[in-house]
Amino acid sequence: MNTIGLNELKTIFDGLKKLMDEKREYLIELDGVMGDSDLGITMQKAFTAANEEVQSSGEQDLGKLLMKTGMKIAQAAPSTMGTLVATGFMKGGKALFKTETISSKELAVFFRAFTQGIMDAGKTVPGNKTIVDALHPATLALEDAASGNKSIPEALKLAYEAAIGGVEASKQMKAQHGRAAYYQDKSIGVQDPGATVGAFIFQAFSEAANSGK
Amino acid sequence: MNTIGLNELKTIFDGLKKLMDEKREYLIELDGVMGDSDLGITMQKAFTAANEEVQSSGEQDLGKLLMKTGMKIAQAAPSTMGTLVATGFMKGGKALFKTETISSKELAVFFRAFTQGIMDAGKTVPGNKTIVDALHPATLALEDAASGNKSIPEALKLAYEAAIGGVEASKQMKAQHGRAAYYQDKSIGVQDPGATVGAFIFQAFSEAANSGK
Amino acid sequence: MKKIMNKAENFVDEMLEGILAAHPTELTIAADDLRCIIKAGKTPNKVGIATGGGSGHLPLFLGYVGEGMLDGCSVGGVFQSPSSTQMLEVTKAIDQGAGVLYIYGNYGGDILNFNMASEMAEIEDIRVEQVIAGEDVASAPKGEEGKRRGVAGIFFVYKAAGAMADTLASLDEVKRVAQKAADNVRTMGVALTPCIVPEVGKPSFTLEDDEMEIGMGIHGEPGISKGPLKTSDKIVDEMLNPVLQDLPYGTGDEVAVLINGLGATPKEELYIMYRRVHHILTEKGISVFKVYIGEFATSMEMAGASVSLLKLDQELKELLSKPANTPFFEQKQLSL
Amino acid sequence: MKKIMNKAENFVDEMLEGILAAHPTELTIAADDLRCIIKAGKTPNKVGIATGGGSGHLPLFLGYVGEGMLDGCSVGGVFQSPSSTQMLEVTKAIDQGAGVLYIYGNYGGDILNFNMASEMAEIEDIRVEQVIAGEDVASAPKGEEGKRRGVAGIFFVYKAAGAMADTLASLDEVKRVAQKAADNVRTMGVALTPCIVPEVGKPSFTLEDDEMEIGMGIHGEPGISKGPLKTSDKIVDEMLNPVLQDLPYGTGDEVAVLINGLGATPKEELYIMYRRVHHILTEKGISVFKVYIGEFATSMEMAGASVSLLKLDQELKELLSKPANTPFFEQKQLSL
Ligand SMILES: Nc1ncnc2c1ncn2[C@@H]1O[C@H](COP(=O)(O)OP(=O)(O)O)[C@@H](O)[C@H]1O
Ligand SMILES: Nc1ncnc2c1ncn2[C@@H]1O[C@H](COP(=O)(O)OP(=O)(O)O)[C@@H](O)[C@H]1O
Ligand SMILES: [Mg+2]
Ligand SMILES: [Mg+2]
Ligand SMILES: [Mg+2]
Ligand SMILES: [Mg+2]
Repeated sequence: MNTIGLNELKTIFDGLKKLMDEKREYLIELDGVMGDSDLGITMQKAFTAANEEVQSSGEQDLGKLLMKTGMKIAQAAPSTMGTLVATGFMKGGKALFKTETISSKELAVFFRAFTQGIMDAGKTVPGNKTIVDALHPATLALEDAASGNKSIPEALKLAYEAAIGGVEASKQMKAQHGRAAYYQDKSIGVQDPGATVGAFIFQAFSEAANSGK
Repeated sequence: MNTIGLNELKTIFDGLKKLMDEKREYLIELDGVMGDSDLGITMQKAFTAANEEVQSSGEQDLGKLLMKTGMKIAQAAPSTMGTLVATGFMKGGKALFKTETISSKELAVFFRAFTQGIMDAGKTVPGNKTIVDALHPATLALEDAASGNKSIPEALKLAYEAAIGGVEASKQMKAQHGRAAYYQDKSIGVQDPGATVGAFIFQAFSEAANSGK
Repeated sequence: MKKIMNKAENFVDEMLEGILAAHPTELTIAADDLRCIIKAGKTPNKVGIATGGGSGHLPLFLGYVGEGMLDGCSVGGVFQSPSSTQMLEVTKAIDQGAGVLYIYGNYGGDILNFNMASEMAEIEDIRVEQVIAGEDVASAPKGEEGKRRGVAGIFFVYKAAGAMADTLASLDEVKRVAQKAADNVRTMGVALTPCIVPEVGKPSFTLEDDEMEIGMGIHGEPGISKGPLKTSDKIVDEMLNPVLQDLPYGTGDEVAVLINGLGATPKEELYIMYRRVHHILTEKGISVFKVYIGEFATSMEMAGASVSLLKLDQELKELLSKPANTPFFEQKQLSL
Repeated sequence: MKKIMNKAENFVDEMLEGILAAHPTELTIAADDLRCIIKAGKTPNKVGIATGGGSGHLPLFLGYVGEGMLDGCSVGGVFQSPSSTQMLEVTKAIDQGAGVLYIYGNYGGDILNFNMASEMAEIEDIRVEQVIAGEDVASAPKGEEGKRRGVAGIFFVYKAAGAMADTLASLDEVKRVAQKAADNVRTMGVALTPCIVPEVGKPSFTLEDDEMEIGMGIHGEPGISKGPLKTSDKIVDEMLNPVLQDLPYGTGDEVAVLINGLGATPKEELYIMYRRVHHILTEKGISVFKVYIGEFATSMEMAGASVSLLKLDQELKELLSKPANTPFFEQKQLSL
């Protein structure tokens, strides 16, 4: 997968959906610690809807397609994470309007807008124990790889590793948003379910890119 | 106890109260089978109030005193049994207006009016699995003893035995009134709590009359 | 027993203190007795309407004392009748010379005490009439209507009588419409969990974790079938069919519906039940004038519900449509 | 799980079908979507007021759609936000050209979706403003009011905004009074038992048979102290003191009080609680204009209660006194 066109995007979203199916119970459990246990359900709904949209679409403008996919997620999964992920795809897609093939450069642009969109909507910054803590280091890694002209599979692999690092780091943070924030200091030490979703997104992207290479 | 005056009445009501104290849990349990488990509590309240009234009273007209005692019971224990027993004392008392000493004849008059008052208020007759099924045979025995010129202790002993027989007989009856009636045929075989109270009343009267003789 | 309360023996009196403190301009007491609740204002020449009964059923009974409904209520201990003396005090306090109508549920203790109160009121030269509400079809078969328990349907009897009394109609007239409402209402209930009388401290009956009892009374009186918890639609079918057949209610009839929560059942579930009731009524050609859904007659924290139908004629419809305003029930004029 | 329901996945939609069937002249839907509930009638030039939120809290949120209160409500799954598209559909359906005010509780998912809906409404040339209710003092310390959960106190925000909108005031004016109400209300809750989300099928938290949790949120969010069940008076003290100190409320203030049952707690217990609230307020020289006691914001079958105070000025008092009439809440004009 040297560049991402509509077909590659279909492979990626198929992988995203499958990963979320697989992680459903795990996410329910994670969200059960300080949240309302719905994350596994909503993420499955979100990426099932996203995958349907991508698979059935003939849209060649990948920016438009990703934006529409975000809108579908917003309808299918109006939870915190569902809406944030929806916003990510909408803002990321908007940044890629009129793009038909995505190289590692566009991919970096996409995830920069994706992450910024979530930060704006969630009124948050890195360090607050949210999905951003996975997305932000991953996006930096992606930008690094892109400016070093790394291939998409390589770039996504590095990004995924950075995201995993972000999930690890999130454990030591104190929650500032959402239900976990009610736990205040007790939230320290607990893994953030949203950051985990962030890492899963990069995992699916990376695995799809690296499967056939 | 050849005749009953104010002092003898005090002894009888003291015994009534003590017996109801003692039978409290037993009556709660009996009423729990097809009722609301309050009978032990209400009878204790009823006869505590009755005893207070009788002990503190200087009223020489025993008819008036018994009537007032009934009114006290009505206020203290407004349950089915409380109100019926109150009615009994009120109607029985009314039948003895202007009586200062009670012989076995007056006692029969009292319990006839007592039982009839309850039948009128409860709109019932013997055979319907109620307190009446203890009171009615006891009253008949009392009337019999009185016309045979038996002494009060003897008359009350016979009445009590008849009441016990009534309680036994009530087991085979089908409940027509109160909560037990909702059980319809299932009420057959169960001992009636109200009839049991009826027998206790005669037990206390008889024991007081027979204690010193 | 998980109750937010202080001492069990003060449960009723503290509740009454709270109610009087919360509604100081609407309610007051008679004879200096907390358990004799009466409406604050008086309407000269109006027939007084009194009710009474055990505590633990809010908004029954005292919750309907107010404009357009009742004038007074004597309050008993939890699931216990008030005393005839308390009934008499309420009667004396609300009589405006036009007489007093007693409306209460068909329970032994209440009947005995209201009868005793009636006799005492007569001595005080107050004319008293009675209407006894008993509409739980599970509690006695057709033909023995007189033995039936009174449950949530008494709400309609209060409403009809209260609206009629407001027209300054005579005691006989008020009694007539109350009796008409009582004669045209039928109810069936279902219980899912028991409740606990504070002074007793433990449930008076038990139902397994997956059990329900159709036809159970509001004090836990036996129902007509105990079995595994079914779907809402099936439960409604089992409750509504005996109700429909009893009066009976049929094509062309117009009814008011009351879906009553027994205490712990969420409104969400009551509305899911109503959905089915509505389907069935529509299918049978029975039209619905007004639907009441919520808690009208409870058993403290008991889970369960009841469904009541009131068959309407023009008169009952007009009476039902009149405004009412009590601390526990408000209704503006309904359009006919 | 003892619920009177059919399939768990149909819980919300069947509830909505029941609600619409029960209140056909008062409520209708937008965009052919059951989850977009709007008031049946329209008032030209009136600011539209919309709310929205998860199901399982009746009468919140949709129960306040009606005369004198709200114009529309988007309805989510149990404890789930509705979608921004549904919010937009409600917004479009209720806009009368005067703009729309969103009033909703301070929860992440709802905020994100209402923000997204606002952006979409802007594209449709509808002016939208927002007031977020968050008044649970247990959920964040003073100084961090912006992080507080919205609970039963939102009722007062709806009431103030709805009454103001009825005067055909501008969007800014309606927002101003809504914000004023939101700024002057504080709440604290206590939970005794959990509730069960139908699709989950088991409780999200547990409390021992003799335990309570003060400060717990209506979805089971953590409180400030978990411990043995205390007496009603002690519980009220622990709830009311932090509320009183927070705003603060003090001598000479006039308040409205809301004692809210979470679902399974009987009205009897709520009134026993109010008794103590009344004593404390009287002692502190705080006068009570109006008391609301009942279920205003629930968590299905959760046992527990909350106490809210709203500090009144002349304007809020007048707004509160205006009549309202929704399928779940009726109030006639209060005398001032
Ligand atoms: N304001 C915010 N900005 C970014 N991420 C947030 C924010 N609030 C919560 N999150 C993320 O959302 C995750 C929870 O998502 P979700 O389960 O959908 O929430 P809920 O069920 O409470 O709506 C958290 O673990 C956190 O990573
Ligand atoms: N109509 C009636 N006439 C006479 N006795 C009755 C009548 N109804 C019930 N009883 C008696 O009352 C007893 C129950 O009394 P009680 O426990 O006080 O009733 P409740 O608690 O239902 O008010 C029954 O066992 C029966 O003997
Ligand atoms: Mg969650
Ligand atoms: Mg959620
Ligand atoms: Mg009993
Ligand atoms: Mg009893």
